[in-house]
Amino acid sequence: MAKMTMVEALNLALRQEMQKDDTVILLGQDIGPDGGVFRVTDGLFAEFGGERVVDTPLAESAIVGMSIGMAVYGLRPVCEMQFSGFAYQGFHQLENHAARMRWRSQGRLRVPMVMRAPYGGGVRALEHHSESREAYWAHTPGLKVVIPSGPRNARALLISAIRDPDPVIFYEAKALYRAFREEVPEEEESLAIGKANIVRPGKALTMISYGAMLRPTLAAADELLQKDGVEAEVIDLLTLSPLDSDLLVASVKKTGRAVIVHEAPQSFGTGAEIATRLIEGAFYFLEAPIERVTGFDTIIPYFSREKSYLPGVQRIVAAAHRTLNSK
Amino acid sequence: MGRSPIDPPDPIDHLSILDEHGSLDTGLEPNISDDIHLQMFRAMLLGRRFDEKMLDLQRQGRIGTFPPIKGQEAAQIGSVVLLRDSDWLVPSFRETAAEIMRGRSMESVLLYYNGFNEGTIIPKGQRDLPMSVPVASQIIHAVGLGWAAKYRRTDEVIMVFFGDGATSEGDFHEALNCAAVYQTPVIFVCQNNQWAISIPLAKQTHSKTLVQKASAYGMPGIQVDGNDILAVYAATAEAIDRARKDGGPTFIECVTYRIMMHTTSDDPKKYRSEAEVEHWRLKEPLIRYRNYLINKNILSEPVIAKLEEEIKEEIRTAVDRAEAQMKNLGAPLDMFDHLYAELPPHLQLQKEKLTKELANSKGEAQHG
Amino acid sequence: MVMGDMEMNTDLLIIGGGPGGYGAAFRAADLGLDVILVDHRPRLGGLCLHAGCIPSKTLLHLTQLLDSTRRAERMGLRFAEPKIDLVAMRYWLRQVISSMAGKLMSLAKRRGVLVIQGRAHFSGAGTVRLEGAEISGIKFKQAIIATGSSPRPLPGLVFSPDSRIMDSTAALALTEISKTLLVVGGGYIGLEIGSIYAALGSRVALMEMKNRLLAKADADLVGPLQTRLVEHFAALHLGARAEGFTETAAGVVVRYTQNGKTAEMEADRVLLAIGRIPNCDDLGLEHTGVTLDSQGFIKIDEQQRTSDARIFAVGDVAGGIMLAHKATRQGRVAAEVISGRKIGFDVRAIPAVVYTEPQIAWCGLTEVAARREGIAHAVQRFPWQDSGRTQALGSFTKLITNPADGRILGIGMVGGNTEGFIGEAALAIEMGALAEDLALVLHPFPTLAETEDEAEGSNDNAGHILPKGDA
Amino acid sequence: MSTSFRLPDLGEGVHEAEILAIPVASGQAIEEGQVILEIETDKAAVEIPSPFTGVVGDILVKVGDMAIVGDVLMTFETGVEKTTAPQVDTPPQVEKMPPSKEYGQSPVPASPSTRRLARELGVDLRAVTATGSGGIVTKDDIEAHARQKEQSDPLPKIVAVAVAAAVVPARPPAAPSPTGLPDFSKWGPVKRRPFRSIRRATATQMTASWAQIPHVHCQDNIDITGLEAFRQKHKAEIAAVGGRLTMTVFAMKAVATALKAYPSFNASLDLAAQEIIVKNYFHIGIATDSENGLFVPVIRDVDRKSIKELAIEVDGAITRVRTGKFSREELQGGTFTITNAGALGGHHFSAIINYPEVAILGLGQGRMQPVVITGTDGKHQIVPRLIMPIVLCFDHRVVDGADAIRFLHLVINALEDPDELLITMI
Repeated sequence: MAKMTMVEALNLALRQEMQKDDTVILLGQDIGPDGGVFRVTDGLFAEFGGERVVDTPLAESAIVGMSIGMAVYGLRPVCEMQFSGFAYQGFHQLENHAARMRWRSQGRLRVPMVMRAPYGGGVRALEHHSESREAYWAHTPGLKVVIPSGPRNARALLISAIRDPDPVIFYEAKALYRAFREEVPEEEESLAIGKANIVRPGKALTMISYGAMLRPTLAAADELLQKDGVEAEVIDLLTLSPLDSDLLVASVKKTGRAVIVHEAPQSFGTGAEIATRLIEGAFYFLEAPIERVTGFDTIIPYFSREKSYLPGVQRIVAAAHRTLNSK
Repeated sequence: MGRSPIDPPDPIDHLSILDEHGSLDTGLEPNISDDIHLQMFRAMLLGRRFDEKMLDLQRQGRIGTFPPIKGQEAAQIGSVVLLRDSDWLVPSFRETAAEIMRGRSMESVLLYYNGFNEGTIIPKGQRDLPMSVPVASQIIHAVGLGWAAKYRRTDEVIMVFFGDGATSEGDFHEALNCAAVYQTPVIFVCQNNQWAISIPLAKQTHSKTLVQKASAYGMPGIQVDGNDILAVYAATAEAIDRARKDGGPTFIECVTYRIMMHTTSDDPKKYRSEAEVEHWRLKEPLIRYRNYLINKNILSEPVIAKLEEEIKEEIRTAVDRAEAQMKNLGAPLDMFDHLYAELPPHLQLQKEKLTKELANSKGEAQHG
Repeated sequence: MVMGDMEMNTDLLIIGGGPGGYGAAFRAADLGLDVILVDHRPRLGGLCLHAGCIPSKTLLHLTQLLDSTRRAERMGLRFAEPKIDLVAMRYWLRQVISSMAGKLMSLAKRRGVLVIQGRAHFSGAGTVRLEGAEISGIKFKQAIIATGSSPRPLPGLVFSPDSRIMDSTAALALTEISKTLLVVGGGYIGLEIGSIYAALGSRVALMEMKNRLLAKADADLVGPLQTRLVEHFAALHLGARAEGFTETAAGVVVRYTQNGKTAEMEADRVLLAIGRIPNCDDLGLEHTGVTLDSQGFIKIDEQQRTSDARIFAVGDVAGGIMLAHKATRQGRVAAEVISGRKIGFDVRAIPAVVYTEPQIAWCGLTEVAARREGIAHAVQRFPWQDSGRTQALGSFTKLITNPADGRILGIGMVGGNTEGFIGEAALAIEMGALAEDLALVLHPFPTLAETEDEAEGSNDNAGHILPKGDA
Repeated sequence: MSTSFRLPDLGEGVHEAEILAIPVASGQAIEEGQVILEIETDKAAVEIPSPFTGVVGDILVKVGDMAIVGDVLMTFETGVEKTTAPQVDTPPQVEKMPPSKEYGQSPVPASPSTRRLARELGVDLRAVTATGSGGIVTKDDIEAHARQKEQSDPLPKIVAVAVAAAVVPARPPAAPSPTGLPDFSKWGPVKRRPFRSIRRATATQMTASWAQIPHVHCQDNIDITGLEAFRQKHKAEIAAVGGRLTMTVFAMKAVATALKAYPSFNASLDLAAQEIIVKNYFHIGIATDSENGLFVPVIRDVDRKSIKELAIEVDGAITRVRTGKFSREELQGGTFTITNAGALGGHHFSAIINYPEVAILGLGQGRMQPVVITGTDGKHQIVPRLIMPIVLCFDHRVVDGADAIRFLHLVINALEDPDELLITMI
């Protein structure tokens, strides 16, 4: 066990997978000697060389497109988008090809690739660097979307993502990259994609979140317990697509109340899908309207206003109170 | 300090060996065995006849929309013929002849244009990608494949097809750039058929040629008479040879012409003159090649007549088999297959929903 | 990092990687806290390891070697005149330091202590801003300030690496062994570094404002050293106050006043060692509740707590005796308090050693302190002449005891290798031993330790030592 | 010799006090026992006598300061060093330790490990009797001392905990809490008074009681026409001997009797130990209103005292409370509380149990009321009678409603008929 930041944990996952499997190739901008702008690939160029840690030209579409070619050939490319805000230039490659290759070829061709991308706000970044657009990917049939919430599960999920036979969008919350450290075992540890996790059991209401929003959600749960003696169940999604509906529904059947927290805009977002699944699965168990605490349906403002855009503990607690108080 | 001309990129050649009048540059004539010649001619003829057949079928409503290839047979066969089974073909959507030569069955083509997913199945052992509709998006896949082939220390090459329109897409440029940067073994075969639907080349680019774009990426390029199969063959042989020797990518611009409409649902009369089409008809590749082979005594009228008969028969049986196949295809539930390695829970549910729905409304949701 | 501010969170932030800082860090980590340590140096060790105790003690080891060979000559054992290879010496010094720093870093890694290079400034409740690091800030539950101290400059004088007026750090870099060196300040740093330069061939003069050296030590202990330095050094100017320095091409002209008269003297180089000041100016303490004492040191209570409940301070920056081992203990205490243990800094005998020739060492109560605080005490002195192995003239051990019961309150000694058994003295005091106990402990012969037996043997009952006139 | 005087631990979880007055000045010579400080703790206002004879050195506090147990309040220059009272039972607070080396004193001999243990157990080395050779304090000494401190703890743990826990965070807030209250000054002038000392202690006590005890109230009326007549008759003679004959006094006797009959009302619940502590003594507290707030002086052994004795004692206690001149001990050790709102004109009301007791009896004001009486002939008639409302509030965890009714009726019967009272009265 060693204490690691999420950056170090992701680095460990990549290193260990590359040591095990020579089909694992990294490609992206500045991931070589520079180790990536967030240092996730630090030291990997030195260890594995430029042939497996590939610095690419500034061409997102090419990075994704090449990954598709490599994957079809039988490699397991892990490409890095420098910021998720730039991934849209590779969007059509994922939408038109990565997501469909298996389906179009009726299983003959597979695209076992991972696209890593830092997302989300909270680090006072300039514009185009703080978006949270996971819904785009989750809306695309054929893709899987994974978003870890801390060093340990980031490492375990990245390993699963690399080994997954299908294309996986792996969103990494910048705000978590170095926010805190966690014991991460040296020996291999992987987490099943498609499984959410109850990080804190409770009876009074269910709080559903993921990525960077998990911490404020947990803080809110603490406050609810201390101030109101309310025991909230907190669920960390970990995988957005495919969504672990069963776990969510089971929890809400138990609590009858749900608060969904994400920093992405509200409309047609993850929260909307989760809420619908809950209504489909637990309608007659609901005691109160489902609450969504999300970013607003605006462009995420430049960082001077970022704090008021991102869901915070108080906003989450208030939402929890609304669900608890509505009869 | 000062101002001085920089070294111009390597000069770009235009290659023509056999022109529309049948005159031959024997100095450049590639050395091709009779078998290969027969193979190529057969493939071109099959491509042509199958294209014509499909047009009939489309007009009879027996298949859906499709993009004819008429006039581009040489530019396709002259290059593809040089690929090994271990090599890769990354087609666009107007390379039926090339695909068939690589092993795609005519049934598969017919199924595809009749709206059956089965039409994009790649036969086992065939290292090709299915045809790709979003213009230029497939080009970059070739670079990825090439990168992997190189990483695996093979001498495989990847041949990617695209049209003149594609050269305006970002992916075209990203692909050529990356291929050159990584020196991947990719042959970029541009089918410059002068028209992207209704946009003539002049409106597509202000460049004098398309091939000159290669220079910008530090990549050798050559422009060939795309209707001169000997030129196409020679240029491709050179490029493939270079690629196998780790000499990196090559850009080949095949100057040819889309004699037919963009797709069967398009009416070219709206945007181009019959005169122009006529002008190009005279340059079309099949006759030219036919005469060349006859002159070389590789072909003779009776042989050709026999060949025509064979091909006609092949196509008929293919159509029959395809149409027979279609009767037992198209179970809607198949749409859930092959999306993921394992069907995730929410799709399982949706599949069950549709299953029930189908049970209730017999046949209603059936294909047709 | 190209974009955005990366902020970290931690249980315990430690500012300063010296003995206080890493002492705290290692202990805290062992007690299960999440620890981040920030230091402006790339590796742990602080001034002590990189430019303080370690280099000076390492060099003093050399000079003692030199000294012994010279004394051996008088005993009929002749060596060739030693050659001094400065380059090799610096290299060796760097090796010693770097291997120790390496060990500290691996200890930190093994414990999961995150060491970040940069400068931390408190920026608000429970947060610091980092300068020169990829992390832009740290949120902490608790913080320990262990930033240490730096040499006190004269008003209007800033140390610069290429100046001929050096601070201890510059002096220990051994840029050159100048023909002449003036040491300003008669504290242990001045004396130790002065001795090093003297041994390496400089003509060393020393200037001290007070009329004696080592103001913190008892005068009688300093006596023999002073006699020795008179022969060893070119000159001792006591009661002389440096007023100003003028750097010339050749050296430094020092203006000073001695008993009312102003005079000048010149030296190739000057070492300024007139005390140390706490490093807390640019910590941004104004954003905290931390308060300073009159000398600008951070005020702490017995648990190392500052007046800001969240923040602790250890080592030099918190004043008191400025010694590495004290800082380390304070660090450990702070760490334990933070992890909820009921303990405090409770050391009765902090051993202090001046590594000159002869060495001076003391621990526990000094006569100076006893008088200042009006503590009833008795003093016994025991000269070493009669103990076989010591040659140092006027070497002796002194015992300061409680007249009421003969319990040992303090021990001081001057002579060779006092560092070797001041530890035993400390143990005796901490354990509350009676002078008698010490006398009854059997020491192997022939060692210097026997002098302590004599210290006791010479009186029948420890309980009834009467204060000597001089006490 | 110089010695410092620290705020002694006043027990009952009290750990801080407000300095009310400092009747001495620096440099002033004082006698042992002379009052040097008046302080007010959560429990009471207390005068602190000097443990030394000597001269006042520095005074380190000023009026209005909150001092923590263990804080040095003033120093003294004394002839000889005193090792007496205050320090002896002054374990240093863990939060803030006294300097280890007393000025001018040699340290107490003890090994470092022993000293560490002392800190962990919060034991002041100076308070420990050393058994080690040559006066060295050993670990055993420390442990022994700690154990004995344990036993001399005045109240059952749970209370100490409850109070301490409630007091610590209750430090007077400097600014209004950011959340919660509106800015009242918007609507008119307001004044902020520190919420501490007795007011806070009361709050703490009431909260602890209300939060922990499931209260049940039984209300009833007592016809005290007879008793009132009896009281009027004997008032003067009691007054003559310096007592006041009030309803409370009668109630006390009645209650003492009832407590004997139903001992579970004379108990405390020890949740920590999961035991009910039934007390075999009958000390009844009288809720007393004063300028300084609410106090409950305790009258001891009510069962063994005559009405006259009680009338005198109660009056004395109340006067002391109202003049603030009473000792801390007077407020401790109650087993049951009586609160009489009648004197102030209170009629029906309910009361909060004086934690950790299990019941409290409230008396309202007696008023003339029309009452229907059924004669022996079965005829009804309405007559004016003096009726006093009475309420018994009890801890339903310890006693049940039925017993409460029985208890109440015993009290009622005793008070409705003075003769009954005399007979049942033990």
